[in-house]
Order: sequence, then C-alpha cells, then structure tokens
Amino acid sequence: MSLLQIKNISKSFDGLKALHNLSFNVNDGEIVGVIGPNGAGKSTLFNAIMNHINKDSGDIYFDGINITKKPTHPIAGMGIVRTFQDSQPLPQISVQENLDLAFKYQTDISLVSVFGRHKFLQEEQQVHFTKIKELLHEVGLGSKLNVQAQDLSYGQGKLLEMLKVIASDARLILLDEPFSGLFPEMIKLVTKLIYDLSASGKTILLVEHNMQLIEEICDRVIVMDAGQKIADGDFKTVTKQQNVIDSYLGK
Amino acid sequence: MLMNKQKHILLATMLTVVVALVLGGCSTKVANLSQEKIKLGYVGPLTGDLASIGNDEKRAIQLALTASGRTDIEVIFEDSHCNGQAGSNAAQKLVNVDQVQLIMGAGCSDATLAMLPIIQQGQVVLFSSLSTSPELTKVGGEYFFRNAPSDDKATEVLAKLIKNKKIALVSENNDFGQAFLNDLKVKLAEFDTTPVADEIFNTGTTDYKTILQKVKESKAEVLAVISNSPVSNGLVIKQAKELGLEMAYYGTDSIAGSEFSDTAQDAAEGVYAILVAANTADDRVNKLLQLYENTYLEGPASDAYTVLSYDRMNIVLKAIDAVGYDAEAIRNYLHTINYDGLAGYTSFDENGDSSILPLVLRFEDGELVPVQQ
Amino acid sequence: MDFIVQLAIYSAIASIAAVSLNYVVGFTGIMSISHASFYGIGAYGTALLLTKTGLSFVPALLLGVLITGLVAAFASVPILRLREDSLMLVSVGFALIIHSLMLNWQSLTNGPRGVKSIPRPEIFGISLTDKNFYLVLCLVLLVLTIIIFYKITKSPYGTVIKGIRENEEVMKNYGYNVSKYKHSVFVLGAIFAGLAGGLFASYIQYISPESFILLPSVFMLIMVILGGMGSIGGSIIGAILITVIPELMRFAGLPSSFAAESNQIVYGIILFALMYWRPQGLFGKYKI
Amino acid sequence: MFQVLVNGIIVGGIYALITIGFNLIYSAVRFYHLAYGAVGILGAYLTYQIQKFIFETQGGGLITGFLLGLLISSIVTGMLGILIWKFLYRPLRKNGASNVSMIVASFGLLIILQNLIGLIFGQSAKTIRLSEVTTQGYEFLSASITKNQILILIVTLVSVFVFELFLHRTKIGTAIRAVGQNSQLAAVVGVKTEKVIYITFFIASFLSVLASSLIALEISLKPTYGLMLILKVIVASIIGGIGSMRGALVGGLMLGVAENFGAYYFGSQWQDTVAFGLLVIFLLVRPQGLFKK
Repeated sequence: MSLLQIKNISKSFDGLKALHNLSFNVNDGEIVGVIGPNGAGKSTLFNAIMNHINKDSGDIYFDGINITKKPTHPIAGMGIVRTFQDSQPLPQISVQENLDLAFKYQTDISLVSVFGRHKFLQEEQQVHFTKIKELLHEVGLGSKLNVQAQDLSYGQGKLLEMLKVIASDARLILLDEPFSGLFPEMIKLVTKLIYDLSASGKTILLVEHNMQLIEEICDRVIVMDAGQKIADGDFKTVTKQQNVIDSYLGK
Repeated sequence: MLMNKQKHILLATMLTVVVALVLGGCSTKVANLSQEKIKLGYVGPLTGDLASIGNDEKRAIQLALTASGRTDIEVIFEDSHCNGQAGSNAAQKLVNVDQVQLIMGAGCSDATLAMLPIIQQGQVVLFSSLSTSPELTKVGGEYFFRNAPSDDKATEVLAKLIKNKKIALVSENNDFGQAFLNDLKVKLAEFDTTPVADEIFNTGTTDYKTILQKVKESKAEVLAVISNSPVSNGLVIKQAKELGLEMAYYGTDSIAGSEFSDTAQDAAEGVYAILVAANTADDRVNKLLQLYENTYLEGPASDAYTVLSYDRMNIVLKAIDAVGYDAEAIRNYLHTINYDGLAGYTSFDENGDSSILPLVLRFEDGELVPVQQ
Repeated sequence: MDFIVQLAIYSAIASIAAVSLNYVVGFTGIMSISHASFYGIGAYGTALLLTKTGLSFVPALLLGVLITGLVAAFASVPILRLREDSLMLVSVGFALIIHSLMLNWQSLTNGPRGVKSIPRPEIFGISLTDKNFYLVLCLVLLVLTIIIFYKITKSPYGTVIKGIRENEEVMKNYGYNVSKYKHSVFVLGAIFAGLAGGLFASYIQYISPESFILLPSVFMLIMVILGGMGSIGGSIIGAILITVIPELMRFAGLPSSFAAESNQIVYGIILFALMYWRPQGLFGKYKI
Repeated sequence: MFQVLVNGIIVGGIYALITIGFNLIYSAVRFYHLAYGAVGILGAYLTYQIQKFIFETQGGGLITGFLLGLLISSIVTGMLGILIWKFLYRPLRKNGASNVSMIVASFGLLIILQNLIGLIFGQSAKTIRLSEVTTQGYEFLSASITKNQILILIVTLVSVFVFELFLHRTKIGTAIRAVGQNSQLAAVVGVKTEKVIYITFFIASFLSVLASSLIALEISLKPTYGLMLILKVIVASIIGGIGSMRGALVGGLMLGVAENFGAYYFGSQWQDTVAFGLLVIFLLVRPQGLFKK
C-alpha cells in the first residue's frame, strides 16, 4: 500500500497554475526524485502536502489518512518532515537546541512538564539519541554543540538540517534541494546520510537539479513541468521521453 | 569566549553605576544637614497637561520669595508628572532626604492622593493651592491645608446662579471634572433642575463641534464648561460661538489667564467665571500680574492659581516667622491664622479647607470684572 | 532611608513586570505593547476587591491575578492572529481600549477619580504598613518570578518558545502547535504583570487610569530592550535603571525649568541609541 | 445630524492629508515613521512663529503672515525630513535594523522631538488665527461651517488633487510609486532610489506641516499633539491600506466621520475607543486595509 497518495491536486495563484491536477503515489521505503525546470511547481508541491497553502482541489492521503485539510503541525506529527529550499537552521539558538527541537521523542512539552519530574528517555530513545551524537562527530559538528546556529557556515547549516531530519525520525521525508550550494565532499556526506535514512526504512521524496545525484540515489523519478506531471518511472526511461527533453530545452 | 567576558564587564559597570548613584543620593543628604538654610519642598505638575499651571505656581513662589528678600529659605522644586508613582517618589525624597517640614504643592489628585500616606507618616505639612477636589476634605488628614477653595463652594455658587434654567453641562473626563460635575448635579437637584444635556470629553480632546451639536439640539439656555485645562475651556467656547450657540457661558477657575484668552480670543466676551482670587479690582493682584509679566515676558497661564500660590508662600513665611520651621507648630499656627491675602482673607477650618469664597466674574472686553449677584 | 526602600519596592515591582514582559517579547518574540494594561487590570482587580469586598490581601491579590489571566486569554485570541508590527499596533489598540474602559466604566472603576485608600496588606497578621516588610514581600515574589521563568526558559519548553521566536513556520513543520504555545506564553506573561499591578496598587494605596495608559507599556518595553532580549538578569537591571535613574536625577540639581523635559529626551536618546548600537540590549542575545 | 457628517469630513480631510504623507514614507522605506507627527507639529510651531513675527513687527496681515509662514516652514521642515532620513534612519537601516527596531527608534525620536518643542516653545498652548474676530459659520442645509473649515477643506482638496496629479503624471511621481512597489526592482531598472527617498521625505514633511498648521487653526498648538496625531494617522492608514495613497484619503475620511458619529451617539469620552476599536477590527478582518490587494 503506498505511503503517500496525491490525487489530482491543483492550485493556482490568481491565474498562474502552480499545480494542475497532479497525481502520483510514493510507496513505503522508496526514494523518489522530483525533477523539472525552475518554476515547475516543485516547492509548491511540498507546501501543498504540508498544507502551508490550501489547495484549490484534489486530495492527499498519508498512510491512508486524508490530510488535505489538516493544519501543518498535526501533519508533521503523523511523521512527515520537510526541509525548505535554502533552509538554514534556526539562527539565534544553539546547534544543540536546534537538534532538541527536531528530536521526535520530545513529545509532551507543556508547562506542567517543566515543573513535573523529568521523564528519563526510554531505552529506544536513548539508542536514537546516541546515533545522532555519533553522526554529529562524523560530519564534524561534534565540537559545535553550543555554537549559535547563525555562526555555522552555509554547508554546516545544511548538514545540521539533514541531522535534524534524522533526529525527527519521520517516516516520510521531503528534501527540497539538499545539495544546492554544497562543496563536493559535503555532497558525499549528505548522500551518505540519505542512504542511512533509506536503509532505516524511511521514504524520501527528493527535489534536486543535479541529475547525476538523482540518477545515483533515486529508485524512481517524477518529472514536472508547469504544475503537471509529464513523466513517472525509472531515470533512464524517463529521460529518454521526448516531452521531458522538450520541457528541459524549453520548446 | 568573548561573549561571556564582555557580559561580565558590562554587568560590573552597570552595578557600579547603580551603587554610585544610590550612594550619591545618600551623600547629598548628609551635606544638607550641615547648612542651616530652611528647606521647603514643592511637588507639582511641571510636565504633562497641567504643566502650564504648575509653572505658574512655581513662578509665583519664586516671585514671593524674591519680594520677601529672605535668603535663608530655599524651595526645592520636584515634578510630579501628574502621576501617582512620581508624586509619591518626589514626596518621599523631600521628606526623607531633604528633611523638609512643609511641602507646597499637590495639583492632580493622582499625585495628591499618592502623597498623602507619606505626608501623614512623615508628619509633614502639605499646603496645596491647586487641588480643589471635595473628596480631599475627608481624606486629607490633619497635615493637609489648601487655600484653593474646595469645589463644593464653587458648585454652590454656580448652582444658585443657574438654577431652574435649561442647562447643558460639558465636563472633562478627569478627577477635577467628574468630582465637580457630580457635586453640581447634586446641588442642582436640590433646586429640582436637571440638565438638558450632559456631555463628557476626554482630557486632550480638541474637537468639540459634535458635542456642541448635541448641546444645540438640546436647546439649552446655559452652557457650563467644567474643566481645569484652560485650552479645553477656550476651545469649547470658541467652537460654540462658531457654531452660533447663543447662550450664557459659565466656566471654572482655569478660565482666568493668558492660555484661555489666547485660545478663545474674542469668543471669551461675556463669559461668566466662577473663580477665586483673580479679583482685578484689588490693585495688589494687578501689581502681581504685572510683576509676573515683566519677569517672565508672558502672562500667567492662570491668574487664579498664580495669586493663590503667591499667597501660599507669604502665609508660609508668616508662619515660620511666628512659630519657627516645625511641622507641628506650623500646623497649629495655620489653624489660628487669618491672613489678608490677594485672594481675600484666608483662614483654615479643622479639615484644612480655606475660607476663601469664589467670586462671580464676567469677561468684559478682555478683562475679568466682578459681578454683583 | 524610606526613600531608598521605596525606590527598591518600585524597582522590584517593575522587575517582576519586566521579567514577565521579557518572557513574552524577548523569549517568544511576541511584540506586545499591552503589558501595562494587564498590569493595570491586576492593580484594579486587587484594589477593587480590597476596597469593595473586604477580602484580605492574599485572596484579593490571587483573584486579581486570576482575572488578569482570564482577560489575557480572551485578548490573546485576536492579538495573536497577527505578527510583528501589526501585532504591535493591535496591542496598542487593545491597551487604549482597556484604558478608556477604566476611565468610563464609572460604576465599576469609579472612573477618573480612581480607587482611593486601598488598605495596606495584612499577611498572616503582620501588617505591612512598615515599608521594610513590604519590600521583603516584593523581593520574595521577585525571586519566585525569576526562579519560575528561569526554569521555564532553560527547560525543553523554553527551547520550543525560542524556536517559535526564530521561525514559526519551521516549528509548525516539526509538529509544534505554535498558537497553543503563544497563547500560554501570552497568558502567563499577563498573569505576572497582574501580580506586579496588584503589588503596586496595595503599596501606593491609590490608583487611577492615568498610570496605566500607553506610556507605562512603552517604559516596560524600554526596560526589556535596554536590559536585553532573552536575558532575565538583563530585564531586572533594565527595570532598576529605568525606575531609579529619573528619581536620582532629582539630585542632579538640574534647574527644574528644563529638568522635566530633559528626562524625557534622555529616554528618547536611550531608545534610539540602543536600536543603533545594541539592538539586543546590554545583556541580551537576541535582536528584535 | 448632517452637521456631524460635515464635522467628520473636515477633520477627516486633515487626517487624510497627514496620512498621505505617512503612507508615502511607508511605501518608500517600509516602516512606521512615528516621529512624523512631531515633525508636523514642529512645522506648525514654525508657522506660528513666522506669522507672529510678520503680524507683530512687520505689520503684515494675519492671513498673509499665515500663508507666508506656511510656505517657509513647510520648506524648512521638508529639509528637516530629509536630514532625519539621511542621518538618523538610513544608518539604522544600513545597520540591519529590523522593522520592529525601526519603529522603536522612531518612537524614541518622537519623544525627543516633542520635548524639544516643549523646551523651545514652552508648554502653554499657542494659537494661530486668521481673523481678529471669531466669526460665526455660514449656514447651509442646517449645518454651519466656519471660515477656517472652508479654508481647510479647500486646501485639503487642492493638495490631494495636486498630489495625485504629481504622483501619476510626473516622472518623479512614477519613480516614487516604483520605489513604493518594489525598491530592489526599481533600483535594478535604474531609478536612483536614494534620491527618490529624499524627495519622498521632503514631500511628506511638507504635507504634514501643511496639515498640522491647518489643524492648529482649529485646536491651537501644544507640544503633546505629535503623539495624538500619529496614533490617529496609524489608524487611518491601516483602514485605508498601509502605503496606498487613495487608501490614505478614504481611511482619513472614514476615521474622521466614525469618530464624530461615535462621539455623537456614545458620548465624546468614547471617541478614542471607537477609533481604536476600528483599528483592531480592521487589523483582524482586513489587515491589508481597503485598497491593498
């Protein structure tokens, strides 16, 4: 049963058709690439899924539940997380605090919990927590826990965003150009993190312009142009389709 | 980690500044005791809406002091901003740090009522020329005196004048306005007259045309303006004349003075004023107003309060000469005094209220002339 | 020495209000100018209960604080629908509406003549007419306030509200019900402002609408900005400076003809200079 | 009843005039210039001083004194407006100050300006008048309008008309609107944004002096009027649509009328509540105001 079902959703901003009855499914554990020329509506798709913008028509199902009309935070609560296009971590708080916010097991945060006895992390959470600590050292952020996030470099910021995605332990991960603006060795690190995620059974929807990375990482590719899906399949067959080439060459 | 070191330096400097200032406060206190100059206090509205009247009070005190030629007396002026907290701080400073035995002042009842507990606890005499609220009679306590008459005297005079006529009341939404209004309504009820219009405006309102429209529709014969701000009085009467309201106008004590006549200009003609102390028939009053104009190059914002404050200073000087500078002695002396002041013969009843009665005056070609009832 | 004790009392009360405002503005980024209105509601609530119902001090203060919380809960619904400068404006609008209610609801608040002779508090039989006992009461409550807000802002809950200050959209993406947090922050901040108001009313023993109009709200904001956004210690120092310095200026012997105006000009300059050199304030970490 | 409408329109006209200047600045620099009220009042004090000088020492007529005073002080205050932007606000913006800190800074400036006026000109109220005698208004359709009010109406209509013409017909006008729409884009297209901002501040301060001097005819002058005016202007500009010129006109008129009817039906002590109630309602229901999309 597919984890995410998009059923002909469309959305236009006073005349401009950002999404035009777009439909596709994403199965559990898949890594699906979403490609297309700039302005094809990729980011708008993510906004639509997370309900930052309400759709004109169409439905979205996650794990069989209709999330079209739900506010953003319960959708995220069900186990979906998304990064923004050139998203940087929250600037004027520390790296540690950024991670804490994304940490999935930080559930019952309420005023009462502040004064109540501090619940100890269950064993399963402890494992997850140590895993992130290791990853931090691996990507070289281990020593920067108390640094204000704004003092990190752009690349380190992107890495931290990836770690926050891992910390959230979400089932469906929407990555919006995670590689943009990174040096080659940073790209290797992020690719490794994505493979780790996929290995631990996560489903990933990846928006990216870098074609080699798409080919290398994704099981399947969806091509969008002017808000419509014009192709859906594995990388090789899709990139041969005439209409995909035309859309890229701007015919 | 620069951030922390910088923070500690800043924290340290801040603390030293505060401590230095506080100590500064105490050291000046010690210095005061050595001089033998008599220190009097003044607390009044030197900023805010009543600033112009506060300044009149201050200038009158300074004029009286220079006229008396006394060099052994110094008055410390403190601003109450017409606000409770500032007023109580000012009083506490004068009582506690400057060790004054007598404070002149207390205008807005906000500051007055906040100062009273400090006065009663410090057993210091509070002598006001500005607060006329009738409620102070009960709450004032034995250390509170005022030569400005309580409003219930003014309302009596006004009620007798305008009884059983069609009356429109326009009052300011502050302590003076509402206390005077309610008192007046009670007195009018005794003459079984109820006002045909009763409009209230917020302090600082500038456009009265809509209220006056309601007054016009109420077909009132008399318009009584109850406000202690000369500008509001002036604007109401000016805009009423512009609207062509043909009726008798009555105002309260803040009508006498340059600020009102500047605002109302020729519209002030024929306006009745129930007020105290600006009795231009007495040439001592004219001499004082002339002296004021020569010294400060502008007329007082309110003649009434200038004269009252001038009298107050002279009464205080007389008391000190008679019984010395001690609050207890001055308090008893003031109960026995009958001072021939510019505002008339002044004596104080057991509540510290003055015997001065408001006069009825009328604007005739720019001058306020007493009217025989 | 009563003068110093009185200054300390006013500084302690101002600090409680400043710390609670910093929790709302500094930590969570809700730029509310209506804090003095809740300070006023707390003051009026306590004063009216003390004078009209004969309740003793502690229940009156607690009830006054409760009323402030309720009003804040209702007021937060419209106010928190906006952000940044429009939130500032709607909170100014709210503050002015509350002031005119205090002024014109004569039957309840006795209008512009204010509430008189509010009895000095009696706690467990000790009558606090003596200023020193009152100072102890204020300092105890201030320490309590500091502990509570310190604990909150250092806890995971504190991290969440700091995250909300940084970027509400991102926080929604991580599954946080942002508006629930903002409402609880706004109401808790208002409750402590109400507490400060209640303490002020029973100390000064007379209150009127004039002392809760727009300017006190702005002064409270200056305390927080001067002290530093997101720093509890900073807000306390800011509160002490803004309360104490004008009183000490009385000693500066400035000829009073322009002393009054120059005080205000100093505030204006502080505000402008801070925005230029240190928008995060003396000890703050976060720039508005 | 009709009189109340007339009062509302006349007061609304003045609010509109000031709000136009305020919106002009907002559209160019994107923050609320709170000190704008005090700048206008400072200009009105200058007009008063010049008129007094001409009338008392030069023996000129009251009206000529007023018009001359108006012209001189509008230009002088216009210059002041430019200096305020150049030496006070621009460094702040360059320093990366956010909108909120710009508002706080401009409130500081408002307090400074208001108290400077208090120091220089004194606390007591000053009056500007056009005739020695208070003349009764002219009657028509059961409403009476005074000479001053007619002058205010005329000047308001003329300046709004001239301003609209200037904004839409002249090159500079289109440049100002371009900067208003999107300053980066305008800069890219070659509009010298810095110069345009200077002109904007000049015109806005010019308008505010004009309007403040006109108001002074009605309500005389006190240093504390700056804060009062700017609060009304903010309400008018939010209702009309922050930054839009037509919005400023409609917003000002609506506020004037609403206040007067509020005063008529609920009593004048509720006048401010009506104005700020309107502000809260618009901020919630239609934060972008009437004229912004």
